[in-house]
Amino acid sequence: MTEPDPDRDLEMEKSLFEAPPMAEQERMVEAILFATADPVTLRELIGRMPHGSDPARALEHLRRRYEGRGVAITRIGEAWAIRTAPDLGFLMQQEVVETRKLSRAAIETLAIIAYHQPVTRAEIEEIRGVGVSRGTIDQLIEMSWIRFGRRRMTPGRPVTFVVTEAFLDHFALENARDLPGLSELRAAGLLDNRPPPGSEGPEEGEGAGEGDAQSGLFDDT
Amino acid sequence: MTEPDPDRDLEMEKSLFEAPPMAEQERMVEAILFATADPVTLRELIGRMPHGSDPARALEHLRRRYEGRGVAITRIGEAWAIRTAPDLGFLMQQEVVETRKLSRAAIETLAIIAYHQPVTRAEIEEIRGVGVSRGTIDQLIEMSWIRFGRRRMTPGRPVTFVVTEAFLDHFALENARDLPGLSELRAAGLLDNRPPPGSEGPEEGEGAGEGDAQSGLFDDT
Amino acid sequence: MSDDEFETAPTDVAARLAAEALIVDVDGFEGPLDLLLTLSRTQKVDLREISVLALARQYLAFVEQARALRIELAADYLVMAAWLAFLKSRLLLPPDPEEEGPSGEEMAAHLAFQLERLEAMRGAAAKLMARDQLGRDRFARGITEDVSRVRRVAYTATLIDLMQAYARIRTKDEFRPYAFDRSNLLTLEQALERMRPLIGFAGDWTDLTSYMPDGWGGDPVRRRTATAATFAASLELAKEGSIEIRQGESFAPIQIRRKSP
Repeated sequence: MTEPDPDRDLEMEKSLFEAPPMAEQERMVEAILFATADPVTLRELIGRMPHGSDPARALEHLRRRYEGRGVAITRIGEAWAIRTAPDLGFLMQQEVVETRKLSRAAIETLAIIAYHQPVTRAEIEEIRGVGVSRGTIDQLIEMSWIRFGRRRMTPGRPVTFVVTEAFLDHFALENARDLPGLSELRAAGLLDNRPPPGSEGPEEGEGAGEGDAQSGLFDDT
Repeated sequence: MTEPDPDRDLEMEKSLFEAPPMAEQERMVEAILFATADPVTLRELIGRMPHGSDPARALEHLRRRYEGRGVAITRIGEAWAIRTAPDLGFLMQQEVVETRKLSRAAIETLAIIAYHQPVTRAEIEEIRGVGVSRGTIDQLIEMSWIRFGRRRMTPGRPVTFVVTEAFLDHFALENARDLPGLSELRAAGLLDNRPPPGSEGPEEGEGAGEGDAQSGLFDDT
Repeated sequence: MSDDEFETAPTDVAARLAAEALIVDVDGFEGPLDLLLTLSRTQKVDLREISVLALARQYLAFVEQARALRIELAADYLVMAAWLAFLKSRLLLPPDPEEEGPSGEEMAAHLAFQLERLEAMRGAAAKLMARDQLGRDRFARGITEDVSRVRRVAYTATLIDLMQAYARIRTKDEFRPYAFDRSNLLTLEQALERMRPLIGFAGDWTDLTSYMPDGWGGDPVRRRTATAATFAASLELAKEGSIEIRQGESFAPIQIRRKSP
């Protein structure tokens, strides 16, 4: 049926006053539906095809032929059109990926979370010495680089942040503990998270120390 | 193969990181080509299909599938498009877009550019034995049938003209090599650029000869 | 062409009609090469066997007629006529061994080639236009779907970025950016501000050091900056013509006084 028909022209010739064969009618419906700028009604098909054609039947053949294909013969009200198969709609979207460097605020926040996890927002702000915007945290969460850890057992039960596996993946780390320079920084006493003088030191939870810092990573709260 | 595949979703799911099966790729190419009036390059197909897809092979399958049908998978230079079968044009009277009628000068100029490309304006004038009006070139450029090729490496570095993909598409040519009668004309020496006897032959750059003439089409200056 | 008619019916009316026909014809030709191609058809032979001499005669006769009928011919046609007249003479006269340039035969062969090539391109153009054309015989998709472009921003950072960011935070107290310590610095503006009201009283030569602000003479750092600023301010005042400066010799005290108006 899909073979080109060498006798086609001959047949067309002799059938000037009779309807072309069904296979030919199917081709015609296919071409008309393809090229017409709007869905085509049956009446329109009848008007455009040679006298005596049966476009309803041709359309039915064609519809079956396109079953399961990348496009489908679709009925739209009283008219017919060829449309993309619903499951392939995603091909009609083209994602343009734009790569940008993470902002300074975001990278600093991320670094603090990586080195100090689990860490609360208040702690991040204390370490950075500057406020952390909601947007920065949201951005890092959206990138799947940080997630919520368990709540801190201190007044107000603040939420903590930890880095994710996606983060480890991106930076090719087995573990946040592997962060280069972490031990060196600690040896230099630079990782001491001293409470600001005079404060009651809300971070007694920190006392659990390093083990805790890492375990937070794989605990699903 | 035309049956809807109940396992398709499942397959799609598990093959997130591998290329979809060939039948699926064929459907995708089909959907993409059906969705646009413009030829789609292989590169664009690769960009839009899932990673690891082989649209060139899918296209080959698809092209065979549509043989003898009311529409055909058509190659246009480095791109592909679906066009209605030429024998069904009579059904499409409603779709005919009235194009501005080309003057005899424009048609001849177009043919000379197609058969002699890349060709300079002076060469076109030499072949026609008469000046080429600015309007003629402008019209052909406006129709997107010709464009500037690279400059000729002869004194004055004249600009050359070549035909475009839209030209190939319009005249149902896969390739500029498929121009009707091209090889006969070449064999008869009628595509040679023979300088008039006694002239100093300013076109020594011409030596590059025929190979050059055709390659111009796909070389981006 | 209509040579015969001119001879057999040389009436004014016929001549005028023919003249009009000629104008139309000349307009209808795409240049002299096209005219030659049309004339060559009267020879009814393959273009390769055409008699260029006969063709040249026909062309020149055509141009003569046009002249006789006072038809303005485009310069192209006249250039071709001159060239053909030259070609004709070369073809008819025995070759002059003294003369340089191409022979009549070479020129004739080239003209024949040009005619054949033009005719070939005409044929090619006709074949091209006879092909199935898009929008006439073949059609593109009628209902198209736009590919929507979804812009997604992917943020990246490297491990180095991360470490540097962390080091920056943790060490910002030790390594703050270098900045002048302003508490021990007398600026030029401050010195100027101080000197302006004072110079009004300096009718006579006064030592520059006496203009230094109090409390800036003891500490060497403060004295140096105060001296430099005051001196610079004095130069500024001298430049604007408010004071005069003098110095007895090298390293001698610098003295200033108000410049008399």
